Amino acid sequence: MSDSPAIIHDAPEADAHRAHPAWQRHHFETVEQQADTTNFAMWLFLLTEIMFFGGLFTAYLIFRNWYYPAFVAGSHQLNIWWGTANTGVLIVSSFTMAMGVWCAETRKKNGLVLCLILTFILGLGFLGIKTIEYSEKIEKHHVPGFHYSLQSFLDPASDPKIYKEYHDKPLGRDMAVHTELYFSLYFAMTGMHALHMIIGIAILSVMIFRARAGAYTTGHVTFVENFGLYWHFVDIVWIFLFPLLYLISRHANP
Amino acid sequence: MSQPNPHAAREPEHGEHEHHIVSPLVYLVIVGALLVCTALTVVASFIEMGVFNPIVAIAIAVFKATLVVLFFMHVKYSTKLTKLTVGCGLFTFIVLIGMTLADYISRAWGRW
Amino acid sequence: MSHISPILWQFLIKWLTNFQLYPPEASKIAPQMDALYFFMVLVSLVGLTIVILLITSFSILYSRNRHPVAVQIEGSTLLEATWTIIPLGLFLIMFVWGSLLYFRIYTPPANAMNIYVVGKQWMWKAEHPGGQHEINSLHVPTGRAVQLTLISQDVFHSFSIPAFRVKREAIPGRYTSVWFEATTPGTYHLFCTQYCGTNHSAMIGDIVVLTPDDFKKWLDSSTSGMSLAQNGERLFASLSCNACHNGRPDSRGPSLANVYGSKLALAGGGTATADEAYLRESILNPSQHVTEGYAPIMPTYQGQISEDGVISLVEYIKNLNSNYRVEQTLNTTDLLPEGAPSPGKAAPAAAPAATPGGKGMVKP
Amino acid sequence: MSSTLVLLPDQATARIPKVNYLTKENGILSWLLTGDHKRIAMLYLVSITFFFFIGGALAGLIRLELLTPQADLMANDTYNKVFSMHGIIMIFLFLVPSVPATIGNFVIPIMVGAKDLALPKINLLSWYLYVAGGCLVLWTMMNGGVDTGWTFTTPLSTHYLNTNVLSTGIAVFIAGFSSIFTGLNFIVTIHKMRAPGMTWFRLPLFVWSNYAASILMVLGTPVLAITLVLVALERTMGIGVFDPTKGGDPLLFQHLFWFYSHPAVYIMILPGMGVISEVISTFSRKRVFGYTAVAFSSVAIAVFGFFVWEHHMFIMGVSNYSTLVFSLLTMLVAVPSAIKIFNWTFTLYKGSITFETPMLYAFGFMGLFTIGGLTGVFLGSTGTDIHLTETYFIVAHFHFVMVGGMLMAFLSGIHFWWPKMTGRMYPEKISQLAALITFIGFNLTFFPQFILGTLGMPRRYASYPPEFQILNVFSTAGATVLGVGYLLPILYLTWSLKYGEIAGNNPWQATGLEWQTQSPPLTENFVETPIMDHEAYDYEWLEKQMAKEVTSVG
Repeated sequence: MSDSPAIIHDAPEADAHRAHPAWQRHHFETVEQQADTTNFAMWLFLLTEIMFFGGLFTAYLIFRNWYYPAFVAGSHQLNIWWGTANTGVLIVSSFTMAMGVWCAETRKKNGLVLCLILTFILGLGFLGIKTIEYSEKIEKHHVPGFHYSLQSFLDPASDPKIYKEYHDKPLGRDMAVHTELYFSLYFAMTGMHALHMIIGIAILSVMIFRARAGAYTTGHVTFVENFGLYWHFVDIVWIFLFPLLYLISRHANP
Repeated sequence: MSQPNPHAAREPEHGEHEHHIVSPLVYLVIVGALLVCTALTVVASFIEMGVFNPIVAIAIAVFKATLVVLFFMHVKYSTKLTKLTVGCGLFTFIVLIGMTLADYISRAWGRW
Repeated sequence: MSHISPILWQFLIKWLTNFQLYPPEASKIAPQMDALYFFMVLVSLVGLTIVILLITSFSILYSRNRHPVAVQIEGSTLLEATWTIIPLGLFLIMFVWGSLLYFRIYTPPANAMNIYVVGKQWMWKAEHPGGQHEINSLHVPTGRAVQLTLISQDVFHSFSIPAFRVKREAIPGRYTSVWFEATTPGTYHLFCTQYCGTNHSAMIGDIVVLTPDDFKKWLDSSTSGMSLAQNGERLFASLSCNACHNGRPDSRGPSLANVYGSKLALAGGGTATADEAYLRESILNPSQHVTEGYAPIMPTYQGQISEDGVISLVEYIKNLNSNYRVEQTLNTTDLLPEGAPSPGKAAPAAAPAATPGGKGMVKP
Repeated sequence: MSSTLVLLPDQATARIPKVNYLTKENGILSWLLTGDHKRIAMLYLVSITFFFFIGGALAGLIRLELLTPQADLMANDTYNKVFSMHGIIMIFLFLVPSVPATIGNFVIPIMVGAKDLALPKINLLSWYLYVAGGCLVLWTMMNGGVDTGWTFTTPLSTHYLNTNVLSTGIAVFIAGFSSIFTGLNFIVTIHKMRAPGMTWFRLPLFVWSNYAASILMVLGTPVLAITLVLVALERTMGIGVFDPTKGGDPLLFQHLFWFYSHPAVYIMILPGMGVISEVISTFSRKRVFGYTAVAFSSVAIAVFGFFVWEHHMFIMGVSNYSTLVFSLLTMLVAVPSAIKIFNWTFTLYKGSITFETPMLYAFGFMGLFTIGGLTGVFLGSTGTDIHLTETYFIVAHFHFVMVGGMLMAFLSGIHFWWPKMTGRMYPEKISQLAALITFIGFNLTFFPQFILGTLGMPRRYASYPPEFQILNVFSTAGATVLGVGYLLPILYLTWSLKYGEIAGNNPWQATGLEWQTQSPPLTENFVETPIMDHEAYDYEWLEKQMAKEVTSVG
């Protein structure tokens, strides 16, 4: 490998002094190089995000194996329909984001602005639904560390709405206390995810204004593209969180 | 621009990059598939399948994630480097989970 | 030598006379550990000597003065393969040897004498089966395998006896074990080696190795009256464990006689061996350890019994080989004139500890 | 030792180039808002030196306390805080950023022939994050410190200490992101910013090893981040993931923590190995023996580095079967290090060796790293690990690797690239003396600790049984010598900034692209994009180049 023949370039002076677009940073040779580079950097950043969530997933898997009944009971406390709706909302927002990138690539300014606004609204919608779900948990004292209540698990019949559907058997106290672990992971994982959503939405809100000013429809789509990658990544995290947290044994107990 | 671009002779990864624009139709198909999969996974969770419940749920999630990565995130049309990067992340992720679980699972094998 | 300061002089003398390279070998495993250790030291010394010799000789032979023009060499696959394969081989030997040793140290023999050790900030509490308690010291006999079952009440601690070459962390919430067989009577260091907070360096003690005769004398002189199992029996009754675990045909809990060491079929499918860890777990987290055929009705005792209490119970169940006395205790409580303490309520007063000599189902 | 390589220009006429990255702009803001990788490297150099001396002072306090068997200089809790702060500062604020963020930041873009790192703003952000993390650590220290040890072991750190665990955790979290951004920047730069003709196998080995370390930074550090988040949540809300009383598992913390912190030791040592490759090659004027093997061994260390973390937990009650796997993989990861040592040694073979300061440090590195690496095998083998772990043996082992290895490499690199960074030479004799003092002081400090460890003296003890005192006295005596060894460079290097002789472009006659530019370099490094038409370490090419220059000038 190391003794491959030397490639000698006689880079002509004329080539080096091509007209540079305004967005080209001084240390890049070409626009393509810049786009490639930032795109690759974004991917690397997403790698760190994968590993960041990786720690949570590891914890989740271990405790799910150890305390499966608690995880089932905890999962039954989540509203599957809100969860499904949120999954749908996020997938559609991913779609509008992808369309936004397409609009930017094909230089459709109005389309881009529309797509970004839609994504923004859907993102807010996701957080709104999440808020409803969280407040339900707060009402039931299912927030770990804050007067956590075991009642729904020691005596499922006291929670008629959920009992009607799943007929959960009461858990032993020793197992019921582990539902707190389930909710810890639930809040840690969805909370981290929501934090990423909030950051995304904040960036989106700035992007909408810049898009209206035409910043992304001049052929320089890197920023929209990279933000799209981030948004899709957040979507993927949810795609995994949804079955892991909401869909543990949803069938009613015989 | 007939003059040789000095960067073309760097890695092939520089040269082969041409910006592929995915048609909205593809996006529409993908989003449809994703929504259908979501419905499927919810339905599947209501059916008693024993050990297969989590397997099906994860399989569907993996499928969905793959669709998002390949099409929404354009990896299908990207350079080898991007594909390698994704693979690398997945690999380390699996190492973290797999090797940790290896300890937890094998703890039950003996009296230790 | 008059110009050397006397303090320095004493210091040097002390160093020269006390110089040790490794601690005393006071257990059966110690010489085996040292054999591997010195093998590694030897390999390291040889490796280091080779590197240093090569560097020195090359530096002399090929210094700029002697060798003004460098000869460019790409590399040599053969040489590189050599110094890949030889270290790899040596490392693999160390791996296999080390693993054999590791398994030996952490796999107690079946006939080992079991001593429980509870670590807490910042002391070690050892509990002998005969009920002898020790703080920050441990008396063991020579010539007998001793298994330590360790647990911590708070943070990670680590039970380290350098002279025995053994060490094991005491973990909160789980039993760990290690074993040794002491060979030389004497007093050795006991350290907590896992950083455990403010007084970490005060969590030290003595390992006192006695001859079997002396050990027996020590046991007799320091008994507190009740063995661990007897303590456990009392707890067993006072917590009303016997209300369900009594071996009657209609009992709600499985019989615990001879349960120790047996293979149990679990309710959720699968089997488990009833060892100390399993017994402890099933007292604290019963709903994860329901035996086939029984309903998951046992309450948890988490927070109600100290680790010492759990140890007593475990020791009691380990030594329980018939339900005769469990029955007896129940009958006594049933027949109490006041009638107030029903089998469901705690009845410590009626605990049978007062009759240790009876049809002893509990080994002393 | 009479003849040396140093090829200084005629001092009567020599001038530092008027236009260079140091003089391009003036004023404090031009430094604080700079995007120039060289300026950021200098900012990093100043800040990590600052933290190194704080950490070093704490180390001095530790050694003073251990002079006597009783806890007489400090109470137990003070001692615990001192060694905790020493570990946290040295690891997160010195060792992790040391070579990559200073030397790497400075020379990697020049080595690959780029004008700057790919993401200059991110690079600056990474420095600010580092400073923020560092300030938070200082704030913590002034507010009473923290006594978790650098490992934050749960449940001690979450439930049993009322010191500033939270602020330290946040500080390490922030510093972690600084290191992620540095690593990310390096990977992108090495992939995308190479000059024409600079193929992967023409890259200097320093770039390879930093690339490998960067992979570890990018993939490992986030796991530490999430672990610290969980610790913080545990402390503030009691979520119970690591709390055995709530069903959590403290061993899970160990798994997640060491998943980062084991690769972290490779993050620390790999860039150092890169420095050694450069230095050994330059001062023996010879291509590195088996370039490909050395390059790939860096990558192999990076990859295997992710598979071995459990060897920190062998006695913690992990499954015995999994210890087999992890111990085996640990043995495998030792092999690439052995390969490197032998390849460096054989680089000397038939070379034309001179003994300038960087080379002396490099020799020190090779000796000490060999000892450090081999004693690592003692700890990687499960059987001996039982006896040796958590004692001074392990302290000695990682100080041999980290201080004997990494710090020697760092000093070697600083002395090697100092003329390039500042344009000036330091006094050669005194710097050689400093290298010698460091080497002697180091061995005197840490070698007795191997014996102490074998004898069973536990680490993190403020007081210890009196029979260990003699070896501890040696160790403390050595630490004093070592302290002098570390103080000297900062004195003469600072002195050289103003009074040092003008170094010229290539005082060592090294082959890297960075030596073909002026010293100190221009802001964008090159007048025109360089074109790489020769292999790395091609000394014949360099000779021809110099002959050409002589003829054209003459």
